[in-house]
Amino acid sequence: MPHEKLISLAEAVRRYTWDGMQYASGAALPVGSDAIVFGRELLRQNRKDLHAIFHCNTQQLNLLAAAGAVTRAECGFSGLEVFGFANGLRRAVESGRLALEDYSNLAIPLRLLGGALNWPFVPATVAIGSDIQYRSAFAPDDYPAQKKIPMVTDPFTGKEIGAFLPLRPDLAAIHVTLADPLGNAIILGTEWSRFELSRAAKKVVLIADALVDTACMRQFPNLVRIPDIIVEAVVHWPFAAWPQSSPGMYDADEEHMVAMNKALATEEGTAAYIRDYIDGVTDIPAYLDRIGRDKVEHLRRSSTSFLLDPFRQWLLAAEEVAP
Amino acid sequence: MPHEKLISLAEAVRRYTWDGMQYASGAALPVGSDAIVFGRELLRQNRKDLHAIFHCNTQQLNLLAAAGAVTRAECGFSGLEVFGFANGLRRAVESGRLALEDYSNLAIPLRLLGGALNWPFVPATVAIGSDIQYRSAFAPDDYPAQKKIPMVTDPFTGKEIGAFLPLRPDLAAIHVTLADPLGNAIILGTEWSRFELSRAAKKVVLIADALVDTACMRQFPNLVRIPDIIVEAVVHWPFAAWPQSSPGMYDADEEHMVAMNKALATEEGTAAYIRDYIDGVTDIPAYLDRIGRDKVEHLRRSSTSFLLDPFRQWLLAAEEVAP
Amino acid sequence: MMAIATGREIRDGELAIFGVGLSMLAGFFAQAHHAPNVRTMTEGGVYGATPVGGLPWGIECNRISSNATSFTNAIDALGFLVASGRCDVGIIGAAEVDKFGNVNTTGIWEGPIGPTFRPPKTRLTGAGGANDIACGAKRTIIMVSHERKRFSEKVAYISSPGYLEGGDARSRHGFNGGGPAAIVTTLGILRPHPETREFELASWFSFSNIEEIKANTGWDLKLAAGAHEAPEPTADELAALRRVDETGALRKKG
Amino acid sequence: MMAIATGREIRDGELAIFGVGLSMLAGFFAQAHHAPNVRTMTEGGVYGATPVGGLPWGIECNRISSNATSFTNAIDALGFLVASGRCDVGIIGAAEVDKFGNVNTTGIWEGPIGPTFRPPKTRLTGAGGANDIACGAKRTIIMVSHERKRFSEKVAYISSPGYLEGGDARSRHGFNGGGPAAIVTTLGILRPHPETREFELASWFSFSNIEEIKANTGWDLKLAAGAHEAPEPTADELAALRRVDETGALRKKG
Repeated sequence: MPHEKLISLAEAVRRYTWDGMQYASGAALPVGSDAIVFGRELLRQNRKDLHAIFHCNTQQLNLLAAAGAVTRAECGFSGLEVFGFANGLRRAVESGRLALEDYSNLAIPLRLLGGALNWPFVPATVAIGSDIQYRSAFAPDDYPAQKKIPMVTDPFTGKEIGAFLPLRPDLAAIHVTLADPLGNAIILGTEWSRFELSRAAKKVVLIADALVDTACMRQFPNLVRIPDIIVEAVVHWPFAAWPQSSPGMYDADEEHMVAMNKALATEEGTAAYIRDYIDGVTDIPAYLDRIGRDKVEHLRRSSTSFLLDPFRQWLLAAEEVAP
Repeated sequence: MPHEKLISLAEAVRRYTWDGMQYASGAALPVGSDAIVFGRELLRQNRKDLHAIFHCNTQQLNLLAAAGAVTRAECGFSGLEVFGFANGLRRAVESGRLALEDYSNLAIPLRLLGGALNWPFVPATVAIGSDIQYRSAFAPDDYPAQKKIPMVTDPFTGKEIGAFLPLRPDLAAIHVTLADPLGNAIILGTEWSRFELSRAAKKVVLIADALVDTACMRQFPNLVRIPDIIVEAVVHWPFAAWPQSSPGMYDADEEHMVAMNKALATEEGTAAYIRDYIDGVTDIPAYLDRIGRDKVEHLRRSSTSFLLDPFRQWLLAAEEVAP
Repeated sequence: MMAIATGREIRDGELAIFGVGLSMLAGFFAQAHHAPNVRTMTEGGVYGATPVGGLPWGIECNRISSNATSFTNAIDALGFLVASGRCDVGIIGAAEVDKFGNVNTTGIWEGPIGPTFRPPKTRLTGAGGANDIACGAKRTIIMVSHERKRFSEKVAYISSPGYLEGGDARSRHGFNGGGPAAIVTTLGILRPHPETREFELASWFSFSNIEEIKANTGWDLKLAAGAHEAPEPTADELAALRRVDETGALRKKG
Repeated sequence: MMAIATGREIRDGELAIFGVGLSMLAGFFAQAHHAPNVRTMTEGGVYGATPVGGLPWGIECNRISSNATSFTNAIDALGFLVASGRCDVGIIGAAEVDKFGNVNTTGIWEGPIGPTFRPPKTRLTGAGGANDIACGAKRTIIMVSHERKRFSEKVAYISSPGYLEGGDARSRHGFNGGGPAAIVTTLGILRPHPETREFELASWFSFSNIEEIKANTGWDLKLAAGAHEAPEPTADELAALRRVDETGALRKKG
C-alpha cells in the first residue's frame, strides 16, 4: 500500500506552518468537528502571529487565541453555541491583542468559493447594509468601511450589491472522518465549508479520525469530496476533534467542553490547560490516556455510530498505518 | 410508507410542463445520465416551443430538437462525444428553427449557481474574450454582444471581468440513480451540475432508476445531495436514461445510440423513431419490451454494478412503489 | 409561552430555518402541533432530522445527525435556500434589538463605538447565520428576553439587519428577504408598523401587561392598531410542546 | 505519433485534464511512460480513474466510472481546478485553429459570419469544457489533424481562445491561464513565437517535412528558431502506448 502522504502530526506542523501565516481550519459547525489536535501541535511548536480563517470559532481557535498565538482572525460566528461565549477568544478580542474581523456564516464560505474559483470578488447579498460591512477590525479608521465589502454595480440592472474579497489561506488543516493513505477523504456529517475550503487553500493537510483502504473510496466515490490530487499530507489521529464531536465516530465531551472553556477564561487557567493537555502529549496513546480510556469508550458509543457501519470493513488497524 | 410525491411520468408532465416554458434537464455528461424518458413523454403530450436549458446536449435534447419541440436552447456543449454530432439538434440549428445560445461547460453551472443564490450576476473568467461572449443567437444583431456576457468592474482592483446572467429554469427534470418516495435522492457517478440545478430551478421533478426506502437515506445522508424539501414529485422509471448510461445501474446501449442519432438526422427517420419508440410506449413493461428484455439484462451487467451494492438491501420492489 | 407564541408564527408547509435552543423548540413545537408539513433545516445543511432524546444543544450536535436524511453544506443551506429568498421563515435570537428590529449579537461597547472601530467591552458571539437569515428569509421572527437593556432606541452595532433606519431602508441594499415580522419576547409580541417599520406592541401574554412591557423597553413603545392580549396556550399546544421537549430542558426557560 | 508527441508535453506530478479519445490516450501514455505521478482528472469531476478494458468513449462513460476514487461535479473540475489557474496542462481538440492558436469547434459558416449572427452551414459541437480549459489552464496543448482547411489565418468563430489577436491580447481579459503551448498535429508540432504569439513550425515528424506542413497550413507558416525533426518514438514509448490502448482502438488513429 502506498504510504506517501501519511506523516506524523508533528511533521505536518513543521512542514506546512510558519509564524504569521494564514491558517484555516476545516471544520463542521462551532462545536462540531475541527482538527483541534493540529492547533495543539501548533502550540507545542510555538507558532505565533497566526492569521486565522475559521468559518466559525471552534475550541481550537478559542485555545489558540487564549494562548496568544493568533493576532488576526476572520469568522462568521465566534461563540460556542450552547457552551456560551468562547472565553479565550473573547479575552483576546476584548484586550485588543487579537483583531477579529466579523463576517457572517454565509460570507465566509462564499469567500472560500471565490478563492477556489480565483475570482477577483464574490457577489454579496448578505452581510451588507449592516455593521459587518461598515466596521473593519483590520482597518479601524476606515468608517464607514469602503474596502471591506465594497459595492459593485450589476451590469444587467445597474443596481448595486456588495462584493466580498475571496479567501486563499496558506494552509487548511481539514478534519475528516476517514482518509486513505493517498489523501482521499470521506466526511460524515455536514460538510459545512470543507469542500470549498479544500479548493481555496494553497495547501491542504487532512487530519483523519480513522484511515481506510483505498478500496473504500472506490466503493463510495461520490462520498469522496476531497480527492487526493489536492492533498499534501494525511495525519491519522483518533479523536482529532475532541472534546468536540465527529458524527459517526464520537460524541462531544460536554464535561471537557465546559471545563476547557472555563480554563481559557484566564491566563492562569490557559497555562494550566496547556500544561495538562498539550505539553508532552505528543503521541496517540498519551493523548487517549489524557482523555481517559473510559471516556474514550463512552464517547465512542454515539447514537450516530451506525453512520460508520458501511465503512468498517475497510478500516485500517493501527499497525498498518504508522507513517 | 408515505407515497405523497410518487406520481406517474404522464402525470408529472401534465402537471409541471407547458408550451413555451424554460425546461432544464438534470444530467450527467453528454452521453451520460439524462432522464430522456421525460422528453419522450413531453413529445407524447405534444409540448412545443420549449426553451431548453441543457448543461450539455443529450439524446433527449437531440430528440426534442429533431421533433421540433424546442425553439431556444442554451448549452455548454452540443455534441454526442464519440457518437459524433447530434444530428437532430444540428438539423434544427442549421435550418434556423432552433436558436442555440452557446456557453461553455463551466458557464452553465455557474449560471445555475447564480440562480440558486439569486444573485443578479455571476463573475465570469471564462467564455469571455471569445465569440461565446460576442455572438448571441438570441439577439443576433447585438454584435459584439453587449448584453449576453457584459463586463463588470471589480471594486477591489478596478479591472474588468465578465458577468453571466443567472439561470432559474421553470422546471428541472433531474435524473437520479435512487430516490425515496419522499423525494430524497442519491446520484451515483459525477453530479455534473445536478446539485446546483436542483436549487436553481423553480420546481424539481426527480426521475429515478430505482426507488429505495428512506432508511437508505438515513444510512447515507451525505450521499443525499437532493433533499426532499426542494422536490415536487418523484417518478420511478427504470432505464430512464436509456440508451445513455447510469453508473451503477446500466451501461450505454451503444448500438441504439448510433441508430437513434442516425434516425434523428432526417425528418423521416425522426418520425419513424417516434412511431417505434415513443408513441404508445406509455408504461414501464412496454418500455422495457421495446428496449428488448435481453438487451436490458445485458446492459445491467455493467462493470460499475458494484457501485450499487451498498444500496441493494433498500431497493423497493415494483409492487411496493406503484403510485 | 415564548416558544408557543413563536411556533404560532410558523405555517404548515413552510420552509423554516431554526437555530438551537428555544428557536428549535418553537419550530418543532409548530411541527408537532399545527404545521406537520413544515420543512425544517439548519444552517449546517442538515435536512429531515427530528429531535431524538432531547433537543440538540448545537446545530450539528450528534443528536441531530442521528436521523437526518441529508447532510449538505453552508452554501446550500444559508445561500441556496436562505439568502436566495427561498426560505419562508427564520427564527433568530438577539442580545440587543432596536425599534427597527435591528439585532446586535456582536458586542457591548457601552455607548457608541465612534468613528474608529475599537474592541467591545464585552465581546458577544458575532452574527453567525443570523445575518444571512435576516437578509434572505422571506420573514424572520426575533426571539429575545424582554429586558430594558436589550431593547434600545438604536443598537450599538447592527449584526443582523432589521429595517435599518426604518421605512423602506432595506430596499436600498438588494436583500432577497423581507425583514422581521415579529419580535417575540418573554412578555409579549411586537410587530412592525406597516409604513414606518417601527416595532409596536401587538400583544402581551396573560401574565404581563402594557405597562410592564413599556417599562422594559428602551424606546417609547407605541401600541399597535388592534393590540390585544395573546391567547393562552391551549391544552393541545401544551401537550405538543411536552412531546417535543422530552427532557424539559428548554421548557422551563420559555 | 500524435499521442506520443502530446504525451511528451506532460511532466511528472502535473495536474492534467483530458478530454476523450486521443487526448486521453496521450495523457495516460504520459502516465505510463515518464509521468507516473501525473494527477489526472476529467471535466465531469472524475478523479483517480485509470482506464480499464479499453479507453472510455465518453468523459463519463462507465468505463471511467468503474474504478474512480472520487466523483464530484463540473464547478469543481472546470472551475475550482481549471478556470482558477490551478491545472497545469489541458489537452483540447479543434475543428479549426488559426495562427494565434484560437480554436473553432462551433460551426462552419463558409466565410465570415457578418454583423448579424446567423446559423452555421455546418453546426459542430460547441465549446464544451475546452473554452474553460483554454481560459484557465496554465498551458494547453491543441491536438488537430493537419489539413489546410483546419489551419486558417483567422477562425470564423472563436470557441476557445488562444492568443486572440496575438501579442499580449489575452491579458486584457483576466483569464487565469496562460494559453496554448503547442499545437500537436498529425504532421508535427507548432509553437507560439514568444512575443507575437504567432504559431510557428517547431518540429516535424520523421514521416513528414517542412514543405508538406506548409502546404497543409492556411497561413504563411514561419519556421521557429531551432526547428528540428521530432525524435522518433522509442521502444519504451511504444510499449507504454500499447499498454494504455489495450484494444488498439485509438492507436491506429494517432
